[in-house]
Amino acid sequence: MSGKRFWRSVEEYQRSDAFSEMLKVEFPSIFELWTVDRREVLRVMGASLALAGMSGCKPVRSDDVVPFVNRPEGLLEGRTDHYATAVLFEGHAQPVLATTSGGRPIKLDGNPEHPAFRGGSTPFMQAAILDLYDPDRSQEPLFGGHPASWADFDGQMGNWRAAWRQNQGAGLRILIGPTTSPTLLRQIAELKSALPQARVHLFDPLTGYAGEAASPLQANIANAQVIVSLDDDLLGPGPMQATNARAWGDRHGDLDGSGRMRLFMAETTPTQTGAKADRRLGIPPSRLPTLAKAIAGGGEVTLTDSELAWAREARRALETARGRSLLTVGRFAPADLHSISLQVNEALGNVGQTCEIAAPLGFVPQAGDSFLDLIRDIEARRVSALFVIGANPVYQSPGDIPFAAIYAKVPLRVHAGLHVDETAAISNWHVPLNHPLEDWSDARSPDGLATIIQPVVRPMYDSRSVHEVLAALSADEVPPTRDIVRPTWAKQIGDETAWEAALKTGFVAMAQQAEQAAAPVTSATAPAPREGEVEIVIRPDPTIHDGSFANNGWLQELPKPLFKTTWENVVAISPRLASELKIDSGDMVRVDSNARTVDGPAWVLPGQPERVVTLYLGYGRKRGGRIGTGIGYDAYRMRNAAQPWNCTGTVRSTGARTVLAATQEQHLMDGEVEGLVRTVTREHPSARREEEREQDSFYAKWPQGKPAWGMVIDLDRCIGCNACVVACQSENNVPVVGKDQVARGREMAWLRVDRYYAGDPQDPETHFEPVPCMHCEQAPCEMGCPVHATVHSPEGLNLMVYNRCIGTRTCSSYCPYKVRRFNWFDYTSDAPSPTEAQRNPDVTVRGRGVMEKCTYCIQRIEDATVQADIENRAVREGEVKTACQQACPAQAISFGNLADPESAVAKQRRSPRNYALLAEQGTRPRTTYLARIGEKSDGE
Amino acid sequence: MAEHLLGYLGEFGTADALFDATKRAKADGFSCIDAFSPFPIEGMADVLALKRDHRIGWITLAGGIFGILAMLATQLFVNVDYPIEVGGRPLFAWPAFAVVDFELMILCAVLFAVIGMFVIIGLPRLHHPLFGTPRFGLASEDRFFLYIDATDPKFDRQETRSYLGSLGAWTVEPVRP
Amino acid sequence: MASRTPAIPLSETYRGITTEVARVPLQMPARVPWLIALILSLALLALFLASVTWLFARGVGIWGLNIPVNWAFAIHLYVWWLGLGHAGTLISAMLLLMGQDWRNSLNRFAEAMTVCAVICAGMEPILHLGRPWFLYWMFPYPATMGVWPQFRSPLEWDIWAVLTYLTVSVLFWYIGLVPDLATVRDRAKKRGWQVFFGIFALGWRGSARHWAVWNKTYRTIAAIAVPLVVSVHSEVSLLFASGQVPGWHSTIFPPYFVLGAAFSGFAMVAMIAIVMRHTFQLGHIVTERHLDVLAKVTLAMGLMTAYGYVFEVFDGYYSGELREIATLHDRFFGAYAWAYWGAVLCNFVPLQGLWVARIRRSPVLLFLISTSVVVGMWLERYMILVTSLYKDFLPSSFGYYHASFWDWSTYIGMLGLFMTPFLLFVRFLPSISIFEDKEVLEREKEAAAHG
Amino acid sequence: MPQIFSRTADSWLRAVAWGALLFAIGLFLVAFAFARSQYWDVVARTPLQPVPFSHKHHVTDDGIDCRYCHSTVETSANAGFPATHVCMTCHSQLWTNAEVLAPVRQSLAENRPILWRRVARVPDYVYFRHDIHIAKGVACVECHGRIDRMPLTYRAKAFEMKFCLDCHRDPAPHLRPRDQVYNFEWKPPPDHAALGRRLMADYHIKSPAELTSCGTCHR
Repeated sequence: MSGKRFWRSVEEYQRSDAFSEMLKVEFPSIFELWTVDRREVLRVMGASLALAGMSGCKPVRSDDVVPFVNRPEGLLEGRTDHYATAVLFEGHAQPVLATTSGGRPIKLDGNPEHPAFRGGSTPFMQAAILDLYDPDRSQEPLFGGHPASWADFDGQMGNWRAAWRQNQGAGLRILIGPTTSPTLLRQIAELKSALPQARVHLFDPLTGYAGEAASPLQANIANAQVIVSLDDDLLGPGPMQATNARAWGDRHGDLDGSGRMRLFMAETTPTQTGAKADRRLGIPPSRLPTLAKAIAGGGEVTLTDSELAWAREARRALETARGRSLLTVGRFAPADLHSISLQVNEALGNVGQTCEIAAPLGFVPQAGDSFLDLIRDIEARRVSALFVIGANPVYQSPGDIPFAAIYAKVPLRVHAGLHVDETAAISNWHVPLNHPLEDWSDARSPDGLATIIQPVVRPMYDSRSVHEVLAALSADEVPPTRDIVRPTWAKQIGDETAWEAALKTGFVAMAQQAEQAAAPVTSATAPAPREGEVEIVIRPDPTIHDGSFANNGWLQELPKPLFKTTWENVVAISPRLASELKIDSGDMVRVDSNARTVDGPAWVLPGQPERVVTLYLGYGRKRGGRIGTGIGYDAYRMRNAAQPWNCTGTVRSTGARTVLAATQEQHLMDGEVEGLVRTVTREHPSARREEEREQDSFYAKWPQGKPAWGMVIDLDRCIGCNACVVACQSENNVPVVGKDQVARGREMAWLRVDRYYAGDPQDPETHFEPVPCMHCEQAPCEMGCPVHATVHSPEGLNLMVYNRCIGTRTCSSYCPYKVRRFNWFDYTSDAPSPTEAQRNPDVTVRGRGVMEKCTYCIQRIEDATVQADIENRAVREGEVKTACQQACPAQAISFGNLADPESAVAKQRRSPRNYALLAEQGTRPRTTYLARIGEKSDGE
Repeated sequence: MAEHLLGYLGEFGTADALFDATKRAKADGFSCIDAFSPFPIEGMADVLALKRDHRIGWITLAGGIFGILAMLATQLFVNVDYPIEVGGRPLFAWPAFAVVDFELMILCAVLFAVIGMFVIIGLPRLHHPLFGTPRFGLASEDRFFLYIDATDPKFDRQETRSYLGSLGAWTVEPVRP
Repeated sequence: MASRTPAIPLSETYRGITTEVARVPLQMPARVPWLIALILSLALLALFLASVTWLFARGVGIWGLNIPVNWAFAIHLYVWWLGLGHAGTLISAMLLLMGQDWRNSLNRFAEAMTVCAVICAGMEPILHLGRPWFLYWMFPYPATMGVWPQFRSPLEWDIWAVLTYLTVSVLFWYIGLVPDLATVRDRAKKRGWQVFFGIFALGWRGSARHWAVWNKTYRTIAAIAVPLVVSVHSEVSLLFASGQVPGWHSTIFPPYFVLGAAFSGFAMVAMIAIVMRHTFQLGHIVTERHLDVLAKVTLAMGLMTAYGYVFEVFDGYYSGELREIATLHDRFFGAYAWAYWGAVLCNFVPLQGLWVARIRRSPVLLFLISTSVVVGMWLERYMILVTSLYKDFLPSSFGYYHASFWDWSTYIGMLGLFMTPFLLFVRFLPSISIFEDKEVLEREKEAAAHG
Repeated sequence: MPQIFSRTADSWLRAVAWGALLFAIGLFLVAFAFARSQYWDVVARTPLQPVPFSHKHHVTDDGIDCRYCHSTVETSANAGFPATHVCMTCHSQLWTNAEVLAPVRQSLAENRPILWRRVARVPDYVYFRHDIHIAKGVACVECHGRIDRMPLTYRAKAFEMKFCLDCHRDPAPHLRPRDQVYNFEWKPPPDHAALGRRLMADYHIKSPAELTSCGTCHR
């Protein structure tokens, strides 16, 4: 069995001494008392699922029935309803289909009708539902930090309005977070005309503080044959993730060679895109422009050999695929690179094909209305009242702007938001906003379409919509939100039937509104490091993003795609630098830049450019809710207003060490991964191995049931985005267990995405492999159970009967894939009682001492089967979709009836790329994989 | 003063003495006799013609057979009553079943044997006339006793007493209810 | 076996033996040390109860378990305890059948030790259940849910094996005890003792008829007990061998486990023998020759176990199975190498001392060596369990196990569960077989008489 | 040596021994019986309801169809509990000020639901579906008994797993033509077995193996 050796981290690559490791870990634990803080578990559960504000109504006994007084139209008890609406991500719409049960939203999925998203999800979209039930949401207006009523606030507003009417709103400033809501834009315009002196500033920490506009080039990779990406994480977190991933999926997997997409990625820090790229190049940010010039072919540049090779090939590829190629530049790259890509794409005739020049969708402040301008005006005492709406500048301001202090200089500070966050804490007034699922609004998805956001549940707290708050600035009488939103669409959607239709389909075509296209402000390119310095790259956290998801238990516990760490952000360091500084993953390091420092746990990240250190935003919250507060380090402190994404500085070990809650262990034996993740080439597409011919069993085979369920996962399509993991968690009531438990190896996720490396740690191959239960036909786990608690169904499901399980855990010991999870404590029912609000009523909530695992979403199978059975027919192909399959934006997962030769799974199983995990164990898995297609296969 | 007499108990000093005495008593035609010793005396069983008693063996065998059949029946019934596919293995997984069958065989064999033993030797019996005789307590220490029962056809109130003496008994005691 | 030095010195008399053994229950010698020991073990027992209460209140999560290592202390101690127990049965049953006279001074407390150890062993799997209150689902009873236990599961085998083993050991031990209970009953002066022993002696009279039937039964059970012991630990080993986990999936496991069990068991017996003979001055009955033979048997078992080690390594490489070899390497050099080398060290290095007669006959040295063996086997069981589980197939799910405080407290507390009943036994029951020793003496006297 | 035990001691010993044995057996039998008792299965008990609703009156006397109140029984897993307005469709006309109906009127007035006590209840890890059973010709009476004769509603059958299994293992005897499902007076034809076989075929009833697979009811 020759072939490349796989490994997963540098410790393992260097095989650091295990014995000393043991001494460290084995013996302290003897003295350590149990450290599972139940209250922590509770807190975590509470934050993740608790639904506050439900109390007050009279207690309902377990065996009570609570019928309606008047049954709402079309509502069926025991059935679920679906509503097309949207959740927001960086102000962009993420069109979703909300599943409600008994009038409560319990799950979000991508809207399958939507032409761009086509049902695809992202982890953030899936997890947004948990924010709705976040018990730490602001529940009432606060004045000076003390509970007040809307009446008080409205009274005050009255006075202020009177004053502004006098001075045309002079001194009134509004600082608004990124938004694409046409209604909001309309309202802002109206406000400006009503109060000409008032000014509206944009606070968008992920685009820039100086009012930079996003790249005018709108990539549309669906048509691209060759993509050359300069630090553009197309497949990573972002408003476009789902749409890009969908396009990616369409252009990968089994298809004739021509259709396949070729991806070049030059990245300043490893990303999912880099992991999937055909040609990847790690490059320090300071050299990125040089590389860009090289590709643009402009003038003399000096490149390293590897850079040159990469640039040559990229250039050639772009040339050969004129009109079908795309040079794209990351949002974090300096603006001049954007202009370069514009030129190149125009030259190649790609514009209009794989990208177009589009006016920005979102709110763009007038010149001189940037956040920095606001700072200037405050300093100049020109601001008498500041309304911060849907933004958190106190936390998200760059380190070189002491915003808290500056903010304090404003006489009247009003904050409107979902949480009582850092900004709310030092405002005179805080007013609670609705969650998008609670009220009317609208927003535009990155592809330009608009979605009218309709409420799927009554507001749970005494909160108002952002539209009402904004309207109140100028209008004495504020109509209900629907009546604010509806007029925006009066022209386009006249009659109510059209309106109803728009709501049903969940999107509205909309002209790229030609507001003023902001002139790109040329932000300084990344500074070159001085001697002994390293370049510092600052990025949003892979799961917590800019910090707005800090109180979301699912996303906190979601392993970061590349690190597999949870519950905190790390400092990514290149393997060489690490060995140079004698740093190991988990060692605390101090990063120092412009006399500002942060301490964070190091993570030795294969593929990280040698002298580059990456910091991640979103943690170190001071008022982030019960679980978001006080974990990780705050990278905003290291940012500069002028250059938010890059700086230079030093990094050194502090000598301290922390326990990282990583879901993949560090050490690994040689050759262990042989054949677990496989790569084939288009020339040699067979992944099956000689020794894996299915040996016949000693026993007679059981009759194969109809249907025979099976799953195939296409590793060529999988981008490791984790949408499936979160979808599974929300579909199957999988509990959140907290950092301590994860650190002890007790995470509960039924579906995990394994990450493997191969090759040179400085420039490795990265592989993702989702691992659900394999539903083995000859399941070792079933043999082990003494009480028939895990058995086989005629349809080939490996059933887990929770209520029969006595917790011997033999099944897990015998499971070669270790996909089973055990309820070590009473994880779920410790959560406050209203947690049922989000739980899926069709899935049993597991108690303490019970084993659980992936069920192929048996509840969905049963629903479909029963429906078909009622209609006396067989279950149709595609009628059953597992949660992970439904969520996958890249269409990497297919599920269906193996007994039907025409079904998608049956076809894929016949593909030469099809192989089974640990086939030699003779377990005959029902879940199989399609090998990744690479430019060189294993062994080469 | 003809109060009821059950028999005579003769005390001997050594195992050999008891052994010879018993042999002679047997030879002299006494049938209802018994010997008591602190430990089993080799050959004594032959003398008292107890050797050919194989009941225990049979009882044990019966127990074993009962055990194995009972468990096997259970296992088969269970898989007929509620047939469930487990790990793709056949319903009647003989090799797997054999293990527990074996255990049950042993368990029942031993239980039968022990219960059988107590039934045969008529224990427990806490109260016994012999315990009433003054020196009998030594039977569990270092003395050896020969007992001749009154129901023996050759038994005679005077004769037997002196006969025991003639066998070399150190003391001879009457056993009374 | 005909040997030069008699097991019981000819100078002994029946009465001597009786009084020497019977005085232990009747007029307790060494009250103080015994009391101290009892208090200690009661303290441990309290710790055990506390740990178990906490365990049931909160769940097995209080232990250091995780996925992949979801079995650790509870299961490896289950194997360990059961192993200790085996020597008792082997000594009294096997050696009885082989007519080894020297066993007669040891079998009684060896059996008692077995009973206590098996009780502990039986507790472990119950404690480790996620929902122990549903234990009864493992038995085939007519339930309203109509579901039955699953007889293909090694765990189901184990529960029957342990149940059988416990019952058989108790019965075997008790019927062996009955004649001695009678002896003590007749020695007892106090009314209370008389009644106590009287009831348990069941009115044993030592009649030739009793002896005849008793002998047959005793030997029959002995004959059955030997295969039982072998089967029980073989089944325990199958609990591992039935899984596919590299390091478990091996055919040599059954003999390997049985031998290891006997090995640790004999060491344990030696330890107890030495302690008792010291505290209760039983030097005449548990003689140096007993220690000598015990040591020899332990040595023999040790060497066979060592063979098991060697063969396991050979097996690993011979299989050519990538993962088997990897696991093997991991045992040598991996994170838990300390367990492997610790086991090798404690099991086999001091053991070699037993080649020397002087060491065999020196109580102190023998005691130390035995202790190291018992510890060594503890480590071996831990090693077999954890080093196989923590790195099985998919590297992504590798994970370390660290014993938590409650792992240790449950284990240490359980020592109390083992010691308390044993101490009560030596205090209140004849802990050495009186009548069997008399038998030996008788035979020796005859042998002496006939030259 | 004096006797330790009196003559009667043995009788006592035996008495105790036998007593213990019998007690153990008795204990098992009692447990066995209790697990099958009406008490344990909550059978034939009528909980105190906010309104003393009589199925007998509404079904037998008034001849109201089950589906009038339990409207989702054919379309959903739940049979569906009547909303207050359903009660009031009639009771706004009849018994408009009957004392017993006060809670209903109050419920409508205050728009607060009536809290009924559930009578037919399965554990939350059991996923029973009404729609499929109705569709396959399993009558209400099979599980709910002669509810049309109940002045006060009670659980007629012991909802033990065995009860479900009995039918899932051999459905034929429990089937009837779909149109007879709500008919409590339906009498099986002389050749019930034949009918059962026919319906098994017509309704595509699954094999016992499939019907008794754990996943059919547990998830």
